[in-house]
Amino acid sequence: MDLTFTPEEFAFRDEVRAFLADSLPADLAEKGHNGEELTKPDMERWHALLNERGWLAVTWPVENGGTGWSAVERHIFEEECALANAPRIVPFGLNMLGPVLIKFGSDEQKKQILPRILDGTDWWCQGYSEPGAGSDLASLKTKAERDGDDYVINGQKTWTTLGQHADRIFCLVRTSTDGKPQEGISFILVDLDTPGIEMRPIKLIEGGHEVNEVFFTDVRVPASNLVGEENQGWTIAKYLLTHERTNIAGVGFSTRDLQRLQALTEKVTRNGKPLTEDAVFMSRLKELEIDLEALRITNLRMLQKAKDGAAPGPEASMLKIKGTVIRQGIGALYRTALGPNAAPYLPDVENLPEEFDFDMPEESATAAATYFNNRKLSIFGGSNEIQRNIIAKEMLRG
Amino acid sequence: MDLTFTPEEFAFRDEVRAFLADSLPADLAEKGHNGEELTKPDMERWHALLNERGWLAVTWPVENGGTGWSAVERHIFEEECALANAPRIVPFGLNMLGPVLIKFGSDEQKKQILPRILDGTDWWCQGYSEPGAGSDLASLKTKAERDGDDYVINGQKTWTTLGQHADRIFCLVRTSTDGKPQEGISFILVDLDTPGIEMRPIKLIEGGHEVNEVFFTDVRVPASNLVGEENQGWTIAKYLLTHERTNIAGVGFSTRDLQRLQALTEKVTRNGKPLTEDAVFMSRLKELEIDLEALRITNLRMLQKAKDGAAPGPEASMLKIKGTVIRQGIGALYRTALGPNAAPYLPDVENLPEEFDFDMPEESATAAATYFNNRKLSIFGGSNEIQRNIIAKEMLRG
Amino acid sequence: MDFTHTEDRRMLADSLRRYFAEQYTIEERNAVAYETPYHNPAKWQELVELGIPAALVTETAGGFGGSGFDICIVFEELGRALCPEPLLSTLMSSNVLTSIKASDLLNKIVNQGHQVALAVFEPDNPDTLSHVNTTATQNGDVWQLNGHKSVIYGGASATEILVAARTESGIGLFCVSASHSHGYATIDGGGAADLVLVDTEATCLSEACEESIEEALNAGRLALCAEAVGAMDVLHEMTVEYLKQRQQFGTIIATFQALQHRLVDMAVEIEQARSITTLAASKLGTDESSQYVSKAKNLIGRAATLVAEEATQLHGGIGMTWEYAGSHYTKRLIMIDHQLGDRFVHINRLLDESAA
Amino acid sequence: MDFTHTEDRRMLADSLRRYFAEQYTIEERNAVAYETPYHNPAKWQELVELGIPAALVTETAGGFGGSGFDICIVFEELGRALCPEPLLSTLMSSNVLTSIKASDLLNKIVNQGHQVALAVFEPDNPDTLSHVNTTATQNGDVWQLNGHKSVIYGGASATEILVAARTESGIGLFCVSASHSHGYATIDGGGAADLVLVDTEATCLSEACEESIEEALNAGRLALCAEAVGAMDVLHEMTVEYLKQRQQFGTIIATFQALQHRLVDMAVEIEQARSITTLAASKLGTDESSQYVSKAKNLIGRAATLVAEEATQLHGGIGMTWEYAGSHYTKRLIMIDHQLGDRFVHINRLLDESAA
Repeated sequence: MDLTFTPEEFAFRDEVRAFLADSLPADLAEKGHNGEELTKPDMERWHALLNERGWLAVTWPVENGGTGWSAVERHIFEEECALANAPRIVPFGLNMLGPVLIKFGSDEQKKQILPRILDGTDWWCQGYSEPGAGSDLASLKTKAERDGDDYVINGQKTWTTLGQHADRIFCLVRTSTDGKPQEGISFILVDLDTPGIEMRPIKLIEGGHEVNEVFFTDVRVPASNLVGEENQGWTIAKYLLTHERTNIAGVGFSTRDLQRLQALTEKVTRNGKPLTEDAVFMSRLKELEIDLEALRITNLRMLQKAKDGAAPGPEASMLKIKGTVIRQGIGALYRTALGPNAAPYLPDVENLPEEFDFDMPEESATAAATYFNNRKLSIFGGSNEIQRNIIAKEMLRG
Repeated sequence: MDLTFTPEEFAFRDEVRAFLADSLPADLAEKGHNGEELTKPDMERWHALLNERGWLAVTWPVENGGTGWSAVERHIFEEECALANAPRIVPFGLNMLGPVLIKFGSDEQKKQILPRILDGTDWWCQGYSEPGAGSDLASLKTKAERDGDDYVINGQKTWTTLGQHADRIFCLVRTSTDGKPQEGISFILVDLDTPGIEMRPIKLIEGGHEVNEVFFTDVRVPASNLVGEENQGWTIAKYLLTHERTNIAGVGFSTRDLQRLQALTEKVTRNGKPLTEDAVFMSRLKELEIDLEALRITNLRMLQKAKDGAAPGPEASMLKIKGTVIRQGIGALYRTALGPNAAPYLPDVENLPEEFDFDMPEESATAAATYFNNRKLSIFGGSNEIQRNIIAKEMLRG
Repeated sequence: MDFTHTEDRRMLADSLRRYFAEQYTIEERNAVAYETPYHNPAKWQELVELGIPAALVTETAGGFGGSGFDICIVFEELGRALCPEPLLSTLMSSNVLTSIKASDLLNKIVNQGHQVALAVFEPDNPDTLSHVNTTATQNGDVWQLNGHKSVIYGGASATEILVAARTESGIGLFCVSASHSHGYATIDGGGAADLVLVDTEATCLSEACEESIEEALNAGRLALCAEAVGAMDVLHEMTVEYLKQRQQFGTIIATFQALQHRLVDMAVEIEQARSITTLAASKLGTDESSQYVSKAKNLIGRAATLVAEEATQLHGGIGMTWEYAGSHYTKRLIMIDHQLGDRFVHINRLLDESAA
Repeated sequence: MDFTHTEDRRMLADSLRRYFAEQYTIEERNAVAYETPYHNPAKWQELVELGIPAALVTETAGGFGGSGFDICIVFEELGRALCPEPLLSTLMSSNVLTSIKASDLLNKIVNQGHQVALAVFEPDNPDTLSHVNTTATQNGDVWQLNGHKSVIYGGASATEILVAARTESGIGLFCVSASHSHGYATIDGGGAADLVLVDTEATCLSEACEESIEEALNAGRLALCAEAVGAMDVLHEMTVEYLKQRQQFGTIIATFQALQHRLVDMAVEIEQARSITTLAASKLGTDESSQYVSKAKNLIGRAATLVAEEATQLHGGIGMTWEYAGSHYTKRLIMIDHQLGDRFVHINRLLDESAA
């Protein structure tokens, strides 16, 4: 039993820190710190810097141009990036499609597509969810019918994150209605400039544009765009689900958010006293701090278990549940600490004249918007209720 | 909209207070205050005093020897009794069997049985639950088979509260296996000295003896002991369920418990300071106080709704859920306030020599035992989960 | 004891509910709530004609209501409709103007729909009247104000702003033109404003009226509680309806017991919220006004947060979208806890009061 | 980074688990836990022979363990078995005796199973070493103690009691014969004692050793956390098993989703409890010992209460009965929060520390 990193792991952490100190552009870090939206060029700039260092594809083997990192190394990298307010790596090409192609793609597909993900030529997005099939993917209805050398796609995808920036989309589509619903699903790649595709923004609760609907009307795609076999899509989706789940506990993000919250409590007043003297509020904060310290250990314990070869299923679900509850709890306390000053609507407050300065930390302007946006954490990517079902199934087995 | 009592209701409250001040024996009030167990003679003494005043049968019409009180009067009486630490009226004969006989019993049964309940000749207990049928009464298995002018009963009842003091028991028994399970149930009265009955104590979690198992082996009961028609038992049980539900919110008990807790906080020390200076603890207490004040209004609102003729179903279930959560919450804070001094096992601490006086309020010795015993509040009489099912059914109807 | 409202009040509630259903839908609301002037001036005039400002003012002051129960009736309906009109500021302004007998301005509010906002809190004093930092100094006949008032509800569309400021005699109330302020939307819709005062000239309404201002704030707190009750009722109904039609794994998700039990726990808290609001309404204007308003605001803060967060979670993705009406109820319920003191502020006041 | 215990520790855990399964069942436990001497002297000797006291003491002091992880390994197994033997007092006594180098008494504890209890807290000072009221005064060669020590864990079967008392130099440690005490059972089984000291003669072990006593208390707190983790694991398993066989309305109740989700929330908190206990174990004896023990004790207090209350509720009636083993786990888990500072005590310590 030893809860500290090995000397090698410490050395790696120092290397990551040094890289971030040298290479993370100050304007990106500031946007990260303030919870501001990143533009597409922002994200591309950060990807290019990571790619230059060879640290962009953290889930790929070295032979494909990835880092070949262990789960612990990945954890260290992600935690340090979060603490430094670095942009998050956009996962769709790098951590989702990449691993799928490496496992299931043809040599031709790997050769064609992987380098273009790394160098930023292609920006991928995901076409999984449908209006009637969110957590229940097996019921998806978007159809791809074989017609000569093509598939013809009709249907609708939704919750396509950052689709507005993307060139290409990978989709789960129905290629058969025989057998069980999950047996007739295929995984296919589509250029977004193919005729018949329309992408519409979905405005989220706080007013931001982050997700989209994608409509397919007689969209013709070469059959060579299929990944794996026809009707193998469910297997691929399940494989991807375990890859999607790196950094699921979000310990780095929560730690950074907690640090911000602690700094804020030093600055604000409640009931005519410093907030730090409000034991009722501060005890909530302290208990979240304790929960987060425990979660960090839970996360590391489960990483080790995964390294030792155990299946990740219920453990990952636990991390998702507790990780989102803690992060949302910190966000709720953050906006609460601001009291009435959390109320202004972000697009308006950004245009306030100089003399109306709230004298609040820069990042406070985004507090309420971030809180509302982060309600998604316990809903998207398998809601916490679905995660509870997964754990219960395992628990009650046998 | 008027949240105060009418002049008549205030006058009634004063009358109840005056009665309690004059007639409630000091030793009984002290036992109540200290959470000590009452003996059978204790309970009989209080019943006799109430009967003398004409206030024993609070759910019966005047013509049967009851008070004929409105729901609000009953509420006032129960709240005042709780605040005065009066013993609770033992409900089995008075508030359960009585109303059933008045509604469903033969004239002969009413004439024979009701006076003996009032004067304490008969002590009744309840035979509803079975080992496999707690919340799910329809599945009960105890069988009563007709044999000439008798029924012959075989089976087992459980959770029979205060059965150790009782002379007679009213039971739900299966008289038919045709049709739906609830259609073959009858309501029958049994003398506990009939051959073939064995009563065994169940020791509860905290060590007390309050409930029992009752075993029936070829117990022969005259058919005239049936109440209502054969196979009418389910109707009777449902009727009784609404009568059992007076005082379901337990506002009076919680108010008394909260007063005790507030008094205790003035006396104990935590972290070297008076507990009253611990804002974290005190904020929990204060929020329970607020919840209880709200519940008192919720209770009165629902009493009025009932008076106005609305069905009590989901409202009563809400009162049960919130009432038990609040009362259990107060009990948990009470034991917590005592810290390590809540630990001694009650039967032992009562025998401590004089010089080992804890310098704590008398009632503190029972704090942990009461807390554990009161976990029953959210389980017995239809668990809070069953109550949630009832409310959900109503909510999702149509 | 009687928990039914008077005939008059029930008629007022009915007419308001009908008005919003027919004339001021959630779509119309969203279309105005985030754009200058952050409400709909035409609808505002209709509400004035319906007598809503008058219902918030006592008869002696020219209205026909003004009690705690009147406030509850009106704001519960406003909450049900997510109304972005500046009635909170109207209530608080008219309440304090009634106390200090400033009848000219009051008449204009009650009868002409004149919009006046009350500005008490500041970036570094977001919740406590007695700690107001803004100062008022008299130079000859002229009063000048200095300070920064932030997030003044209704301030974006008001013509005058009533400013609480420290004088030599205590905390007084001053009237300034709203042209000095800068308006914006709040995240939950509707307008607010900041006001930066630099030797700004003002009319003195009272040199010391702290208690009157506090009681106006209490009326505002009660109004927010009632508004939350209305909004919670609607959001809960929407959640039930959504779960009854949404399918997952081929099953209506309303049949999932875990979700049912959470719907029930929300409903229980809504009943508790209704009860504590009614209780606080009965205490408004008495010695126990502050105490019970704090109790109500604390419970409402807890209940509204629970209901809003659970409603979002139970809806899943759709509850996260701007297009779905429920998301706006969610925002309103969360942000009500930020107005006029949240559950922490009020529990601490109650603890301080107990200790005192 | 490595979360596996050493081979030696795993063997110790395995042998303890086997011992309890075969030799000391819950029925045997309940038979002794409420009757003088509130434990089983024969089993105690067997545990001494298994080397359990020695596992709690460092090698330099004659044992073969004594680290945070040793304590966790042992107490997690004790928690799984609900062991009523006085090992908490053994741990704390041997820990403080090691610090102050009182090797004679220490040797008897480690090698002979001599029972010694540590008495720190008092009816009016139930949690804070620095506020001890009991006094020690020296008259010539004789030390006399005055005060009242309450709920001394293991005090009912100890032969000596180590008393923390105030001297002119600070807080010291004194040894008195346990014959002055009065023993009783605790509601969750096992023995404790009160000790009333009236000019009671005592042996002075140290005139000032507050830090050593606090660190012994920290070791005890860590032990309680590990014990809770073991007990929670078992109670959760029992609850799952019960729900898998119990029927209601003709259906296995484990299929009810609302109950499943509550089982999951319990399991998540148990993992969190395990993590914080491991973290605190790694900090024992360092500068951060008090901080992390407080963090662990706070989280454990919350988690154990949740698990105990939910287990009872999910079981229904059977969980309320003495006959069902689960009810004893429930009691133990609730009462652990009463020992050596509950979640409120420890969160306040952490807040005070942050403010300092």
